[in-house]
Amino acid sequence: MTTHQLYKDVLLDHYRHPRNKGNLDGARVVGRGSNPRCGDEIEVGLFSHGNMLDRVQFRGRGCSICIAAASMMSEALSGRSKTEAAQLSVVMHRWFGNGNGAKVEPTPPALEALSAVREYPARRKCVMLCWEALSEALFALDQTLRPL
Amino acid sequence: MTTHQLYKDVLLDHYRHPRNKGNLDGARVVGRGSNPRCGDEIEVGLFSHGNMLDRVQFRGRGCSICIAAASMMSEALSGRSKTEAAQLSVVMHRWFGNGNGAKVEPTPPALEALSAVREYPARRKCVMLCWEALSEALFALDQTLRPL
Amino acid sequence: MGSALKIKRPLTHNIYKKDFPLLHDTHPQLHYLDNAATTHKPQSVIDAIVDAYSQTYGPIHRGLYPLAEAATAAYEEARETLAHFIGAASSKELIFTRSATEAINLVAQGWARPRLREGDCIWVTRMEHHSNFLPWQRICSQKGADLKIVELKEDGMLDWESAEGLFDRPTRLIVLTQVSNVLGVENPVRAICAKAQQAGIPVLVDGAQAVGHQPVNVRELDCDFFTFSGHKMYGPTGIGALYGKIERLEEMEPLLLGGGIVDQVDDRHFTLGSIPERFEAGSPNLAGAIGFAAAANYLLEIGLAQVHTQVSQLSRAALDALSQCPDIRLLPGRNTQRHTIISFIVDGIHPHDLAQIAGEAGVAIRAGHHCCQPLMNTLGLNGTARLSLGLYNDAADVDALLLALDQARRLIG
Amino acid sequence: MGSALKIKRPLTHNIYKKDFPLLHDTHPQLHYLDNAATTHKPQSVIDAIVDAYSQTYGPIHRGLYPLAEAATAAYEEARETLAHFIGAASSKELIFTRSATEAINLVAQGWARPRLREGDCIWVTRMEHHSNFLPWQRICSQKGADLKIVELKEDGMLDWESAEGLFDRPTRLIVLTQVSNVLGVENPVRAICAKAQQAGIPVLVDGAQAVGHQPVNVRELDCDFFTFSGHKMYGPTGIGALYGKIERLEEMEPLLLGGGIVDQVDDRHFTLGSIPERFEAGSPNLAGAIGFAAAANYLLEIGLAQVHTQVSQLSRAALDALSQCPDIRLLPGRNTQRHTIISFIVDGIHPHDLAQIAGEAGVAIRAGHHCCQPLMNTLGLNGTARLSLGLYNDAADVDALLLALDQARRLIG
Ligand SMILES: Cc1ncc(COP(=O)(O)O)c(C=O)c1O
Ligand SMILES: Cc1ncc(COP(=O)(O)O)c(C=O)c1O
Repeated sequence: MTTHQLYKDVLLDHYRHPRNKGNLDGARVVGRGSNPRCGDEIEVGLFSHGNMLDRVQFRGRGCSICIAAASMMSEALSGRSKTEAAQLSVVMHRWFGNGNGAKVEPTPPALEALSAVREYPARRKCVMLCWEALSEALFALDQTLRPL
Repeated sequence: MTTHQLYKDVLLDHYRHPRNKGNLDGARVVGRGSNPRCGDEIEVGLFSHGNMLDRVQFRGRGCSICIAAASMMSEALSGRSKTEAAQLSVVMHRWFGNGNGAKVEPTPPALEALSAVREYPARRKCVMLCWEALSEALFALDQTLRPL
Repeated sequence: MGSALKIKRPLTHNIYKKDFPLLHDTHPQLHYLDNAATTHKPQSVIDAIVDAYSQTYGPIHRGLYPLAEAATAAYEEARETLAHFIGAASSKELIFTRSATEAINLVAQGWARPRLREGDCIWVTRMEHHSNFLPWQRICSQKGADLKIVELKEDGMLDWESAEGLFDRPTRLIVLTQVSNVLGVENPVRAICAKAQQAGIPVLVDGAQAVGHQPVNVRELDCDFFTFSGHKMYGPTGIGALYGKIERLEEMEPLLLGGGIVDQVDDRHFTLGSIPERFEAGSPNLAGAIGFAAAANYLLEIGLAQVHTQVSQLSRAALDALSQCPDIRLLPGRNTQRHTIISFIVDGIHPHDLAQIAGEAGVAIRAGHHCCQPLMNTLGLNGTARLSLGLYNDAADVDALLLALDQARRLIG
Repeated sequence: MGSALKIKRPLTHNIYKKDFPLLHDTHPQLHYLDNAATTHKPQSVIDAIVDAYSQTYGPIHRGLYPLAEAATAAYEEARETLAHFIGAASSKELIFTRSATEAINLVAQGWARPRLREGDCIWVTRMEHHSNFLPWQRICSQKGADLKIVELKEDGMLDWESAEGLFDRPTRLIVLTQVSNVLGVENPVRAICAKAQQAGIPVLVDGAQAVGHQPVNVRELDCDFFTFSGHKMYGPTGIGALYGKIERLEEMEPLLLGGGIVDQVDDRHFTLGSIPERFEAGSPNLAGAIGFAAAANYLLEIGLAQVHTQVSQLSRAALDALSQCPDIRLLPGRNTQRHTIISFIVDGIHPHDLAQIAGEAGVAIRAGHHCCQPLMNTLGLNGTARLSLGLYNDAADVDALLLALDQARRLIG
């Protein structure tokens, strides 16, 4: 019997009991990410004032990795600053981006469980769906904050 | 040392001393054949009255096979009827045509030396150049003979 | 649903598996059920490729030395073999391409493009693979023509009788797959070709999922074009073929221009050489063609009727087993006949997760839209899980999948 | 001209020949001098192909099981290897095609076609292979653009300095071969790219006769597109590559549509996926890519400078020997530098006859127009005889040719 690294407890717990999943009403901005290869889709909403992300919430449909990743992201970012979120996003893109995933960089403990997925190139996109949605949301947030 | 089957004496003799090569002035009709793969070109002239081919003559440039084949053809056909020429042409096309060269049919002794070339698919076209020119000439002849 | 569920035993020991080194020697524990994506290769195909490179390798259609003649003869013999394999009237009607995909694009760009006019229609079906959908979508949009779609009935079969205008004047081409790579159903190609023939409308059949799994005869089907790939019938990657009736090929322009296709070239013009060479610009894929023919010969030796019967039996048993699981939805329903391909969805388990868990348990199945987004959109699904059978599969492979399903249920469901 | 004529001995024993089973084992008596047409394969390439089919074979970019991941990794690693081999900045810039010919057609149809306007010019050269001539001739005639030709000087080199308007506004693309497959000369690609760069004109370089024979670095050349074939650099048949600067690739449309290239598809539209996948419709040629990369690795191990030096020495010796024969005309003259290719004509002996006689004497050379009719027309020739050298050739091969020449003279001359 093979060990199901990928489905280890942390990931499965996030999948079965996703944190911050639900309604995006009242979010300051919302971003979308979709994986055309499987039709999965995640929306991420930022509840913020100024540069602070008070709460990061998501909704959508996806496989266990996709949902767990979104749940973990929402936990890791709630209460952080916009800049911290952007920095983490860069790290994640390096970690899971196409072809550049070779170098492992330090990540917040809250996301460590995702490292198992790095062994499965075909599923990197599942992890990154929520982060793509986040990038879109952060970009939108920048637009709202920019002085006219 | 390999034996040069292909260049056996008969062929080489025809190449070195081509029969019926030269001027086509006075020919009733002239047909052309060319091999774009090597730029070779043969013209065949028919000197005929009614259905009889009194003389078949050719000119042009080509490799030894091409010239020898034309020389042998001119010998084989001079003095034959148009119909006999057409029949022989069909036999030659079967003999040397693309992909259908499998079955050997009886050929006039005058052309037998060409059988060596059948082993060399890439040179079949060299043999057939003069026969293509002949077909064109025979077709033209038919046009001139057809009652208006 | 206990792990005790096993399929009925139509095939407990597979006598062909030993011919496939990857499955027999390298990965003896692997249960490979992704044959609609690509198939493994028998030793005889691998050997043929090795021999091509180490025994009779040389340039094609050009050289005047014995090795070049031998290489040319081997290439043309491969063409004969494949033409015969699909029942073509002449080997002239078989063009080597890089894939089924290229073969379809060649017809779209070389045949349809020059003759399609504004207001004309091309009909495709709802179940086409992107490779047999996008080229037609593009050409129609470029030419102001209409891309029309034959929809499906509840049972997954073509609803072609209610496809309004299918055989009418503005239809310039009908395009359909012989076997669906998602639903596994076989379309009534022969009947459609007969009707189209009467109406004077050419038909292109995508045979990628049929050839190699059942006897195929293009003259019996009476289609105008037929396309297939080597790697899906136990042959090499990087080679496929287009069959076309000679009249159609005479109407077609080449997709690629280059060496080997012309008679005369000057600074402004060129004249095309003969068929099929005019469609094969560039140095031919000699080893690919030889390996492709070796695959055909391998199948001919077994007999395609035998191949078909064996796989169908296993497929029916697998369908029976899956349809006993109340949490499994079969696409289409269980009463539709399939040959080698079964798509399904398990309640509460995303197909990606299922395929991943099965993969780690040594069972290779596919999850996703299978390059059939137009179908998925209509079904309202992201994707399905799919098992697809080959010559070397047996009951143990399907049992292993059933076990993996249980594991996934325990882990995620 | 005695048969005593032998070349000076720059290379009497070739240490690489043993790597090539066809030449070393199967045909040890063969003198293969037709390397510009296609090259033989080292055992390591054959082994890589066998391993691809018997060890790590599976579908690419899709499967979620370990074998599919391994196959995908192997395919992408092959891309990395080849990108590195030609000095590309990123493996994204390397697209696998079926051949150099397809690579060129992809640029013609995918890049030039959408942006070429009436009155625009594309420049090619007088020495281009049909594969790098016909696609441009067709696209120009389709779009009402001008196909202009850089002529040659007496010595066979490009007369590009007098090509009027070459770097002027209406020129949308300059297309040239790095090494001529007839004359053997190397064009000053780097200088032309630098000039073109200043004028904002993209350049496509046909590297089919350069790659594998000398070090090539596309970033040093600073060309926009670069095309080459596997089978001409000791790799498999049926695979080639297009390199393109990422900015150019972003401007390019795919030639083939099909599976694997799209993000979203609906009944009317599709959106393209990322680069390079969007240009590789259909199931990738896994074994081809792996064999192609194995060939690159084989050459990298020897070192391309070493390859180049060795072959150049032999080629210079062959040129010296041939130029001593008063009945031989070299094309171009003896003072022009060549690397691997020498074209010539023997007085009174048609090239076909020469190639045939040489072939029967175990010497493989080529006769004909070498798919360069525009050049032949200008030279006023039907064709030439051509010898072309590879890594495994040595003095004995050239000596055998000299002997065969004598035989031909005796037989026919
Ligand atoms: C200079 C040149 N360009 C392009 C090609 C085309 O290469 P391929 O036939 O592999 O597509 C060739 C070889 O035939 C060549 O010699
Ligand atoms: C039904 C169908 N048509 C066409 C294709 C395209 O075949 P290939 O990828 O070999 O070109 C496939 C496979 O991907 C298929 O399943």
